[in-house]
Amino acid sequence: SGCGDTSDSSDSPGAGGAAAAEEQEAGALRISAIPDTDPSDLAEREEAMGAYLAAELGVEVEYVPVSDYAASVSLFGTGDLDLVFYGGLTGVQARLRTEGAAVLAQRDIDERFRSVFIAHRDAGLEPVEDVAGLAELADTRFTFGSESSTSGRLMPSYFLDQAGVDPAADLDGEPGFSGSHDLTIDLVESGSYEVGALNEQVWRSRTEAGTVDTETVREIFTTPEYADYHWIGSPAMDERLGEGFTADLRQALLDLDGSDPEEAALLEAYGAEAIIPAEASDHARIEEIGRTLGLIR
Amino acid sequence: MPDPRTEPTPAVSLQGLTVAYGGHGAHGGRPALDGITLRIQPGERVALVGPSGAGKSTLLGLCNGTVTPTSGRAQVLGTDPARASSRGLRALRSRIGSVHQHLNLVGPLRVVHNVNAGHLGSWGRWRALRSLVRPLQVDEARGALARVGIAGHLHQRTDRLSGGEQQRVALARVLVQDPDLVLADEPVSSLDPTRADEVMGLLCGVLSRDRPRRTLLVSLHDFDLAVRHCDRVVGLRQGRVVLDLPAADVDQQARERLYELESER
Amino acid sequence: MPDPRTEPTPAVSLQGLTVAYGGHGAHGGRPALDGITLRIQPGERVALVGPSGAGKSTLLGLCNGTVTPTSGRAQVLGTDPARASSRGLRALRSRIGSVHQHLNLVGPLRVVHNVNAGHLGSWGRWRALRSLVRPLQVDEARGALARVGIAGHLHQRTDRLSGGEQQRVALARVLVQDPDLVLADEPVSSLDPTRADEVMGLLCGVLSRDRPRRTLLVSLHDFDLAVRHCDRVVGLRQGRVVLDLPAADVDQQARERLYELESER
Amino acid sequence: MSSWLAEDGPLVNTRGWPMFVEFFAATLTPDLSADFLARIAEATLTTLSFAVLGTILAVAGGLVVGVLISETWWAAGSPSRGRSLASRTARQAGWLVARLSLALPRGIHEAVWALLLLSVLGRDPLVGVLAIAIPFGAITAKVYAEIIDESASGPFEALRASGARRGPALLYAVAPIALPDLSSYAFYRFECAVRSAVILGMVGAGGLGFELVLSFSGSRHGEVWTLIFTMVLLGAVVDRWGSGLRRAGGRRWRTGGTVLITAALAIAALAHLGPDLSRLFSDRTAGLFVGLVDDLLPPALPDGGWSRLLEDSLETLQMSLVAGSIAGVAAVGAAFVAARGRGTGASPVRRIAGTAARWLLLFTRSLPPPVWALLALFLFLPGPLPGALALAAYNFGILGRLCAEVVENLDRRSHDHLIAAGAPPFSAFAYGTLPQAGGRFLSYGLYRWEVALRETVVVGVVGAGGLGRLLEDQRVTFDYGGMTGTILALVVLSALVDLISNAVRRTLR
Ligand SMILES: Nc1ncnc2c1ncn2[C@@H]1O[C@H](COP(=O)(O)OP(=O)(O)OP(=O)(O)O)[C@@H](O)[C@H]1O
Ligand SMILES: Nc1ncnc2c1ncn2[C@@H]1O[C@H](COP(=O)(O)OP(=O)(O)OP(=O)(O)O)[C@@H](O)[C@H]1O
Ligand SMILES: [Mg+2]
Ligand SMILES: [Mg+2]
Repeated sequence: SGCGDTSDSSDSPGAGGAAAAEEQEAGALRISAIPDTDPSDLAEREEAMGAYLAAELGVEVEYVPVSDYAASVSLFGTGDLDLVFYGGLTGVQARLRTEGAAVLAQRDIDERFRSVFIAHRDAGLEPVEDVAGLAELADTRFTFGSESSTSGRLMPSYFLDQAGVDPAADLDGEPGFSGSHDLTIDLVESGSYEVGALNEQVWRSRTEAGTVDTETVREIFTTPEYADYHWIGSPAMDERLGEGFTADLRQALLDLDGSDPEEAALLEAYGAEAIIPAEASDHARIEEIGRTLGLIR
Repeated sequence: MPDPRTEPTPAVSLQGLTVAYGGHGAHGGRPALDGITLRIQPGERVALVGPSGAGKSTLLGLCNGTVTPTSGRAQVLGTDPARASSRGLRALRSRIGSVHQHLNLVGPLRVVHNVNAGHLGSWGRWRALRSLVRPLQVDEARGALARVGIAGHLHQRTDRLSGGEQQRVALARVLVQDPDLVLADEPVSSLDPTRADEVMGLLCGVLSRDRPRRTLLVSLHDFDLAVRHCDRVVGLRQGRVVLDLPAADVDQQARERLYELESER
Repeated sequence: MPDPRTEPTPAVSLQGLTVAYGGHGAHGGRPALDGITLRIQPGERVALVGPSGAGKSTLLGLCNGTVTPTSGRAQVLGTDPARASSRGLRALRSRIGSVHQHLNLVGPLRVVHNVNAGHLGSWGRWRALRSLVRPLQVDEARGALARVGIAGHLHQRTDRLSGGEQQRVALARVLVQDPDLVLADEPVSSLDPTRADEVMGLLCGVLSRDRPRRTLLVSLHDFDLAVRHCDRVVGLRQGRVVLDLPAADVDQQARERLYELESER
Repeated sequence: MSSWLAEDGPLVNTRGWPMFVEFFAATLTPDLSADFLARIAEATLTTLSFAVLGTILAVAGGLVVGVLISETWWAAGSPSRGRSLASRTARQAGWLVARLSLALPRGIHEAVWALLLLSVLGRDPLVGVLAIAIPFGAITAKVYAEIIDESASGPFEALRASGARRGPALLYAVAPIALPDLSSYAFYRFECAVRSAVILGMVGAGGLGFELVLSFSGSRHGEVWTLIFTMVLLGAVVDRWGSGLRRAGGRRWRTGGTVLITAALAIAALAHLGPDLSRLFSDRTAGLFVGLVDDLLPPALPDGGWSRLLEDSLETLQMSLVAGSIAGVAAVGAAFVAARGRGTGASPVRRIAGTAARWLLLFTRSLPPPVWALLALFLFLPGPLPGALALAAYNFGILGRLCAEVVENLDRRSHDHLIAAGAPPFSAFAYGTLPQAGGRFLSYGLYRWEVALRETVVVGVVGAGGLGRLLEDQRVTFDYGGMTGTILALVVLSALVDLISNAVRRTLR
């Protein structure tokens, strides 16, 4: 599986130090991704991306698995990661903490990303039509996913707010932070929390795979679209890997169009049809919401 | 010798007992006890004497089952401690009162609890636990302490007492336990002659209930005390019984021979 | 009385010393020591006697600075332990050898280390550490152990020894320390008469170097030993000095009065 | 703040029980695919490498610092009542400062340490090692100081009274007595390092904890159980090794063997990880350090100001207190059953019960707090109650082990004497062991309480507040000033617990 490959190509995660130091001389490109859904598939996907970029750009590529959102942002800040596939919120955080970091690209689906609200059958909640309908979530037991997740926390928080529900005050008790989208489903299914919000992509794949009891848990609302995941590049890349490297990298990402089976498989792993250009301004709204909610300072 | 069939069961009967402590002993492997055969009748009061290192404490430990013999058989109050079931051993032990040479009191505990520990063999768990919270049978404990002369210390921490006071706490514990057999290892070593005399008298005392005199096996360094309070003197030397006489018959020469310094030095 | 100006500095001089242990004592607040005034000349050998709880151990503790007086002044080998700087106190203490009533040996350590601990006052840090890894001055330790009759136990774990053997380890420690003043708290309580006599002789022994006789302050319960080995007998009772006589002058009546049982019971 | 134990409404979540059962049913179907096992083997190797280096540093540092902050060292056997007021005050102040200054490294959670170190040193195995070594070292120092204080008594005073310096006196009179406890704790630390889940994943190093987080947050129960069983197994090996060493009773080859094996492991781990020591002193590090300090200072209040901080502190106290008390009482009971080597009179039934109890303890502490929290949520509705229970369950495993080893290492003569007088085992434990072990139990109990104070992971998922929650919030939003403020609050609480612990134990001594 994915993680098996991890250890092969990066010469075991633990050996990072010595190996990384050497590779740094050779100018390895260090890529990473935030530890979002289904983390062991994440490794497989990133390994494949690494292979693609290595072939495309003629550099060595090392995948660095990082299990924590904040740690990943810090590592990007210290210049230990070159190319990271971040969520909307973490991407903004990373750019704010790293001057000169560039937004490189995004998936076609990231332009119009969505979250879903799910509820336990016994909570007696009916599916709602619009954001304002979320007002019925007042006084329910509610859980987010991970603290730094855009689709599992930031945007659901925002939409709740829009509906006049203050997560800190208007729910039944404090909101939970399940830690991941999968656990959000489990916890709502167990009835501990009546309602939860998560990444639409995960919800769809779990229901398709049949690993969630749709009798017990059902979707009550799919949010409007917002921009989410994107790749950002470290400002130090050009200096270390050669003038114009950032531009080449952006192009390599955009060139990923599924023209051969491997590329197609890679795109599928990302759940995307194509990679499209992205601008910093695409995430201005995220930044604004983040600031309002106190998640960006 | 009396007919064995009519003879009462001895309180203590040791047959060819040998105890060899493991490890590189200092005696080139000489066992601490070496084929001891000894028989003590109920009600007898026996003083165990002998030079330091002779095996007195080891012999007392055998009698309450804290030391396991390497070979030989022991029979104490009708039971072999080395072969008894754990329930049987516990029943036996609650009939034996021991005063250890190092006292082995629980220092941080108050005196009253250390005395009450003499009841543990008969108290149930909960009673024991309850008493730790709020001491039970305090009057009895106070009475026992009064008999050894330290009633005033009832509520003090045990490790704050003077050496002799601590020794008397250990004795008071045996008094409340009121056992059939007392095994006392130098029980008065830290007491002045007058108090030592008093306490020996208490240990030898007749039991309060309908039982006969308590059986007493006590190791002593003070020959005068032994002669005054005991019926019989057993002398150990290098793990062997070298003397076994009625108390009145022990003469100066026997004493000197018993304690003679080893050629070792 | 001799002229104070020509008199040598006393080895121990206590003036109106009172020690009241904190807490709810058993004596309705009676201090453990109550205005003790005592003067011991260098080379004197003084036996401290008195009933259990009289304050003997407390008085010995005062002399090496482990007990702090509530009031009064002490002067030991020219220094007041309660007022000395920590360096001064250490220098003083390395000249004093103590045998504690509870021995205070380190059980898990081998005998040789417990004896060598007598050197710690003079050894440097590294020497001390090195000796723990591989014992130094082993011959000296063996010699001291031989003098108390247990040379064979050099490498045993100390807590595996018999009571009397442990006591002799504590004495061997003082022998290797070779101090100017010995404070011994019932140093022979676990020894048989013959070995007790031997050991007392060793403690009283002339120092090996060019110093005069060692000063000895020893608490004892055995009056005969006291008279045989000491020049002077000081009797304590309820924290007060009630007897202070040359050893030869102590009569039977004085003894009885000293040990009389308290009216408490 | 809600008085949450008397909260109205239901507390129990009956709907989740089937999922609770389902989770445990997965014990029967752990993921044993070759792929996954290979991954675990790799992760085990990595984890062990970090754990070995981190523990060695923590224990070595803890020992030195532990001596220096022990009361024994500062009081140094001299009769303090007679000394001048000035020197007494100086001593007291010295001790207090030394002691409190350790509350800082200790009060910061490993995950926060990892983040801070990461922002300075970048991605290097060094970060993982230090993130284990620094907080563990500070805790070890505190625990060692207390062990030393509990062990120093008659023999130590006696050596001081014959003029020994405090160092040699400690070596001769305290070390031999404290050694079993010190080594028990070192082995326990090693076990903790193996379990330390968050840190290694954060520095991109993987490891067992990382794998567990992955499998757990992906809801793959089969994998979770395989990982937990691996940790239980590792824990059992460490446990056996430690107890074998302590019971050797002076068998020098075992001690020597342990030293050799440890040294070999350390070298192997160094070779495997290859930490880049030069990073510690590079210009880049200095620059990043200045930047971090700049971010961290000045401390700031959280949104909601003092009242939020106070409220969260109280809630944290409340939850940790409940967790600590439940765990403490249960652990003492477990210690009675689980302690090995009860000498003469241990019936086969007791021995079997003892083994079972030890495995139970090992198992409860091998389930990481987030897993416990999830399980608690299957049984109870969100709020501080399941949080407290999750913390209690985890800490029960830890405290039970610590207490059982205290009992094993104790001077058992008084206890055995009671047994020899016919006391039933429980009564002998109550009279002979508890009074002597009480101080140590209390100090471990309070120390776990302190740890529970800053346990961040659990509270989020159970939907409870508290300082841990607050800190986590600040951590993920990079509110460094706020983090400093919260950490200071935690440090104050830690220091308070520490002082209470000391005061109580002093009255017991
Ligand atoms: N646990 C032990 N391990 C090894 N040897 C031991 C142990 N206990 C006692 N011994 C040895 O066995 C011998 C007899 O010891 P014991 O304690 O029975 O002597 P004792 O007659 O009581 O002496 P004392 O009068 O000095 O107390 C001693 O030489 C002692 O060193
Ligand atoms: N640390 C302490 N705290 C409180 N009281 C104490 C302490 N040490 C001793 N005492 C009390 O002080 C009195 C004198 O004690 P000390 O140990 O000096 O007596 P002693 O003459 O040595 O008696 P013994 O012959 O029994 O050893 C005793 O009544 C004792 O209970
Ligand atoms: Mg003995
Ligand atoms: Mg005394």
